[in-house]
Formats: sequence, structure tokens, C-alpha cells
Amino acid sequence: MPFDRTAMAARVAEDIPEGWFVNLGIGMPTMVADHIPPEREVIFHSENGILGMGPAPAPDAVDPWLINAGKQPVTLVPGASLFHHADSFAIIRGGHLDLCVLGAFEVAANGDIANWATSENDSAPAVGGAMDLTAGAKRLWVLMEHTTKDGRPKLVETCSYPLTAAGVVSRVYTNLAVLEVVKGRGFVLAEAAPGVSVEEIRAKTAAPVWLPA
Amino acid sequence: MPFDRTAMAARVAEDIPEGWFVNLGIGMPTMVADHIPPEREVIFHSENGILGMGPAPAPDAVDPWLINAGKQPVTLVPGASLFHHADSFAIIRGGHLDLCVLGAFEVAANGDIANWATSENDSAPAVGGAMDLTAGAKRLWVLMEHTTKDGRPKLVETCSYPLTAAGVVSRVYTNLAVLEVVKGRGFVLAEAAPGVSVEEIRAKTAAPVWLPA
Amino acid sequence: MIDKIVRDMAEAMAGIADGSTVLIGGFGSVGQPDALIEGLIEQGAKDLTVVANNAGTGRVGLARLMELGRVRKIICSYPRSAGSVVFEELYRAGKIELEIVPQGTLAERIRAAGAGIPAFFTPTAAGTRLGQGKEVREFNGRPHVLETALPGDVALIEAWAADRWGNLTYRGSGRNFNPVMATAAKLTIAQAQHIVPLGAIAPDAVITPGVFVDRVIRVDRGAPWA
Amino acid sequence: MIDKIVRDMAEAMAGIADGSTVLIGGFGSVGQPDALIEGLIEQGAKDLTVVANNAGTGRVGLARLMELGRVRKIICSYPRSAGSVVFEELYRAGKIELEIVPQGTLAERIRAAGAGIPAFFTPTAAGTRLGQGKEVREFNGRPHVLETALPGDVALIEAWAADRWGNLTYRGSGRNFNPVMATAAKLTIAQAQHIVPLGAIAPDAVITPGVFVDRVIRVDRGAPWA
Repeated sequence: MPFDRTAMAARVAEDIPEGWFVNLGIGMPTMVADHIPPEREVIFHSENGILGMGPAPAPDAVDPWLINAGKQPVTLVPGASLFHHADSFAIIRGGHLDLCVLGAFEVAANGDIANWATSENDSAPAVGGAMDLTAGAKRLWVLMEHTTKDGRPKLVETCSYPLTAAGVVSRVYTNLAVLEVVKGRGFVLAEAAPGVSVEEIRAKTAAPVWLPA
Repeated sequence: MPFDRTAMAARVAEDIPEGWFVNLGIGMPTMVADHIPPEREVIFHSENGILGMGPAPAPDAVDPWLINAGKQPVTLVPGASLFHHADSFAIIRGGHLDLCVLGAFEVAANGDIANWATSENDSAPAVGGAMDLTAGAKRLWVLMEHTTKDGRPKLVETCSYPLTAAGVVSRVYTNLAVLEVVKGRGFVLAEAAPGVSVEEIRAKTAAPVWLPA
Repeated sequence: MIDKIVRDMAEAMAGIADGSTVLIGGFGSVGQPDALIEGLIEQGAKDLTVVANNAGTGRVGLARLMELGRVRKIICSYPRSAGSVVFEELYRAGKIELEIVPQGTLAERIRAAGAGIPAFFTPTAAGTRLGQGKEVREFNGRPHVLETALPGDVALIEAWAADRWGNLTYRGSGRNFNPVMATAAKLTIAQAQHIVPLGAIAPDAVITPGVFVDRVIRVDRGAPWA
Repeated sequence: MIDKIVRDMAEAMAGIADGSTVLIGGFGSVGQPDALIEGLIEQGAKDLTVVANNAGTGRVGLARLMELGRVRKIICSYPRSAGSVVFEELYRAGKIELEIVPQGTLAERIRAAGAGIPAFFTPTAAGTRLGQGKEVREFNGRPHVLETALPGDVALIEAWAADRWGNLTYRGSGRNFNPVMATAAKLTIAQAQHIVPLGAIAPDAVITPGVFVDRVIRVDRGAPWA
């Protein structure tokens, strides 16, 4: 049985140790925070100038002055700090975040990621902070479905969509598997979802899937 | 009678309008602040992260955490702000200071200033913030004696000392005169000290001194 | 007495010229100088280049300014979001120019303009379509692109509290682009929820020193924002 | 539980290697991490490159570290001040290397290192002896020199209050180089006058977010500094 979205987010959360500074992309990555146990201190960053984001507020406790990069209302935890956009991206670009978790259209076996423009002809794609995060975070993990809705592999030999950054992804979490992206080798299977066979993973991946040595 | 040091500082102060943000160099320039009438709001900047410096504190009211760029204890006025060194020099380099007043070894007729190294052979001169201030302030005025202690002119055709910055000085205040530095022309006499003749000023200046048109 | 507090919106907007580059603060609805954008719509300047994170939503504010044909070009990181209908229409019709800049590069280019840095190298966008045509140089074994400062003629920003010297504080995530843009324009205009006496903002608590601010206007956002 | 507060100086200094580049905060006596410099003297690392605004005064602190022959090179803006006797002696004897950097360029190079900017152009020092040998390019009709980032292996800084996540505040003019250097080293060690509970520093009041800080040690400077 493949991981569902909740299980995928939980699976990523499992691998985040206490003390890491983490930026979670919009969409499924945001769900990762919900699966960090409260006693494990992980500090969440938001591009718009927050370190120490807490969970979403109760509807009657929303502070209209406090949103995350996805423009949803958030809270602050004790120890949080606020800063402006240039300082926020100095944290990102300067390599101070331990981890960034993003969604993607495609990840290539060499660690390339494409997650901003859906085609070369899309002339007004929204890049946001994706290129800064992919270039700057110490580690980049991708959390995404293994294939597109119509069954096309999203783990590929070479990205067909415009790149967000080259050679930066170190791990991919999908509904079928957890894969390391190893320099000079490619996708190495770290874990298959319960009941998912290596054959199925290989069949749904458009690049070689190696087994750990 | 030439201006004495107090009169020189007061003469500079006279020309600083309300609302200007001003950095005063170490030494005689620092004295300029004492001659701004209290009702004229001029905001003083210090390289080490202060806007809104007030006068020196009474000896029994010194805050050991608050010094100026000359490392003397200072006070803050209402409306003051504090920031770090990179932000402080962003203010300087970014052209946000209306005026910087510095001392100098030499000022040339083309606006060059030499005020950091006393010779080409001085291999460990202390530059501090002088090159940033001369490159960055909207206006650079020099406040200095007209000649060295042994009578050598400090207003010259070409600086003999290593430059701090090229073509930046717009006005020079000395014990003998106030001179504008006019692009393409050179030193233009704006005012002679009481009882000082144009002949004396010319005799003590190693470049032409023009009279205003 | 220095007094940067203006009495009305006309005074706040005085002198903004056609062809200006206008930096507009805010991220999402937070820190967005809504009243100043309305003021600019009223004021009439046209042929504008707007620098903002987004390209407007709905048909109010920045979207309205665009719909009125007053924006020649927009420089932003995220033109397409839910509700960016006006931008989509204009862009498809070829009636607006677009420059997409990664969000961190956008912030850094504006910061550079305010800090007297005309150009800098960054790893962001190297090897991507947004890095094409830019000077590339390797540092520490990685390619970097050269980016240039992005100054404004005018910055419209929103603050929480302001004093008559133009010292500003922000609330919550309301800093975002505002303190950065405040440094980078010839004319910086702030709308503030509160005007406080000089000295009421502790020197440690000032986020934007008054040196960066030219005009302040009080704009009360009403109860939910108080 | 994240806890960056260390119990003693040996723990604070653990792992500083010979040959390290050490950024040392402070301007004059304010914000100077005196106790950490003493700790470094005790710890023993040698062949150091020190980045600081000044080259030490008297025969204590940084001057003592130099006198002990532990500093190979100093990068600073103001090597000669009243009392920089040790530096003078060593420099005249050819026993220490010196790189003079304009103060603002020094701050910006350190900031760049922390912000992932490997190089930038600045007007400061263009056309002067300190600009010689550097790449020069014209922007807006003025020459600018290319300066590179100046990262540290270690940063020693002084703060006013700290919490266990390493969030820091500063007092008075004590920020100076400290918040900038905190961003630019692999290992940032702060001495703080006060350790406060997590959450005691308001999010708005944090100057150095804990993301930049690795270790904090409480150092009480005594009554006049309280």
C-alpha cells in the first residue's frame, strides 16, 4: 500500500532531527510540520521574515498581521524572531537553513529540480523563493507523488521542464518510496512504501533505481 | 584675525540646515555639533551604529555601552536609533547622509582628499571609515587648518599623500577662509576670516584661489 | 522642527512623476500600503514601472492601477497567484512588460540599491532560464550570476508606528519588503497605523531609521487590524 | 531540547583549530567579547587570522593573543590607535601580516559571507591605494572595485541577552560588528551578560536570530556594565 499524503508528510517528519532550521514549501511540504512531535524542537522558517512558526491559529485567534509564505495565518512559538525580506533571504542564500522541503514537477537523477515553470512556453511563471531556497539550503528534499496524475514518472534522467536549480536535491519522498540522490550514481532506494515492490518503483521511475550497496 | 578652532567649528555649524543627517569626523569636526542651536534639529550619525547622537554625558551619567566612532561616551536624543555596522555603512555608502565633515592632510583643487595615510611608505595606516564616508556622503566638507604647523599649504593643486577619495570635496573651512571646490575651476573663495586678506589666503594656498563670479 | 507627517494624501503623493519606478511593499495582504496605492491611483502618475512581490489580485489596489493602464512594466517574483486576473489579461494582450526575479534576488537587489552596492554575484538562478543572458562567474566551485541594484524613484510602504522624524516599526510579518524598499528610493512614503511622539519608539526598537523616510501619513486600518 | 548555553569556557572554545579565521566583534570597548578572547588565549589555537576593526590595545585581550605569537595575520580597518603597541612591535619586526580594509567594506564583506554573496562592487577605495590590484568596473559613471566575501571559521561576539536557542539582543552601541559577524562564521560563540528564558525576548526585539548562533556562555561584566 503506497503512502497517502499524510503518511508521506509524516515520513519526512520522521527524518528531521531536533534543532534543525527548516523551510517547508507551499502545499504538501507544509503538512510536515504537523507531524513533528511537540517535544522535538524543530524551528520553521518562512520567507516573509519568520523563524519559529507555530501551527495555524484557531479561527477566532487569527492575527491579521501574521501570515506565512503561503499567505495563510500562522502563530509564533516562544523563541520566534521576525526580520525583513533581505535578512530572510540572507538566511536562505547564506546556507543557514538545515533543510528545505519542496514539491516538484520533476527531479532528475543528477539532483536537478524543476518546480517553477511548467513549460518553456510559459512566459509568466511564478518563481517566488524557489530558486533561492534550492540554491541556498544545506539540504534539499523533495516531497511529491511518484508520478503525475496521468501516470508519467516525475523522477527522470533529465528534467524536461525549466530548471529551478541544478544538482541540489539530496532526497526524494514519494507515495511509493524514499530515494537518496547520490552524486555520480543517481536514485538509490532507501525505503519502499509498505507493500510496494522494487519492480513497481522501477517501472514508475524514468531513470535507474539502484539498491543500497 | 583668523578663525580659532571654536570659530571654525561654529562657522561650519552655521551652514548646516535643520533636518540634515550629518556625520562628523574625529577631532575638530566633532566640535561642530556643539554649535548647532538646540532648536535646530540636525541628526548626527556615528559609524558604529547610531543616528541621533546627543552631547557628551555628565561624568557621573556615562553609559559604558554607548560610545561614538571616536570611542568617547555619548548620549542619545529622543528619536535616536541603533543598528549594526553593515546597516550603518549602508546608510553611508548608499548616499543617505546629507553631509560628512572630515579633517584632512590635503585637499586638491579637483576635490581629491588625502586624510588617512601620511606617506606612501606608511605601510600600516589606519583608514577606519574615511574611505566609505568620502565615497558615500551626499556632500563632503573639510574642516582643517589652512596650513601645516610648519606653514606648508594643505590646499594644493594635486595631493602628495595617498588619496582617500577622488573628486569628492565640495567645501573647505579653514582658519583663514571658506572655499568652495568647483568642478572644472578649483578653489573659489566664499568668505575670508575677519581681517584676513585675499593675498594672504592666496599666499598660503598651493593652487589658484578664484573669486566668486 | 523636522516634521515628516503629512496632512493628507495629496501632500503624500505630491511630485510623483510619470515614468517613475515605484517600489511597493507588502507580502500578501500584510504590510501592503493599500491607502498609498489608492492615493497613487488618484494622483494620476502613469507609465510606471512597479516593483513588488506580486502582480496584484482582484481588481483593487495594484490590480486596479494596472487595469487603468498606468503600469508599463512590473518587476516581481510571483506574478501568477489566485486572483491575479488583471495581470493575466494585460499580459496576454501584450499590454504590460514583465521581469521575473527570484524573491531573494529581488530583495537583495533592492537592498543593494539602498546600500550603495551597484552589483553583486549570487548563486540563485545560475544555470536556469532566469540566469540566461547574465554574466556568470565561478566562486567556490559554483557558478554565480551578476545581478544589479534595483533602485526606485518612489517607495510606498506600510508601517505600524511612526514618529515625526520618520522612524518606523512594523508588526508581525509586516516587515517583509518594507524596510528594504524604504532604503532604496529617492522618495519614501510610509503609511502608518499609529503616529507616536518623538522618543516613544525606543532606539533599539526602530527598524527603519528616519534617514530613509521622507513622508508619513496616518492610515487607520480599523478594528481588526488595531 | 535545544540548549546552546554552555557550562564553561572550555566547552565554549572546544574544537577551534589552528589556522582558523576568527572574527572578533566589538568597536572600542563596547561589544568586545573580552571573556571569549581570554578563553581563546587559554584554549591554545595558533596560526590564526583575526578579523576585527582594531588591532588590539595595551597588552591584554587581542593584543595579548598577538603578543603570544598566535596571530599570523590581522584584517582590520584601524590597526593604529592609541595603545596598539603590540601590533606596532610585531608589524615592525615583520612578525604579523596586515590587510587593511575600509570599515564599511569590512562590514559588507562579512555581511556578504553570511548572506551567500561571494562578491560585490563598491565605490569605496576606488582610485586609492586600497583599491589597487582589484577589478574595477564603472557603474553610473563612477568606478567601483570588486570585493569578495570574508567568512570566518569562528566568530566571537558579545551580546546583552541570550536565550537557549541563541537568540540575541545587544545594548547601546554594542551591536556594531557583532550581529554581522554572527552570520558569517561556521562556529559562532556569544558571550552574554544575561541568559533569559525562551520567549522572554519578544520576536520583534531579536537582533540576531538563533539560526546564526552555536554556543552561548554567560559572562557577567559586573556592576558598571549591568
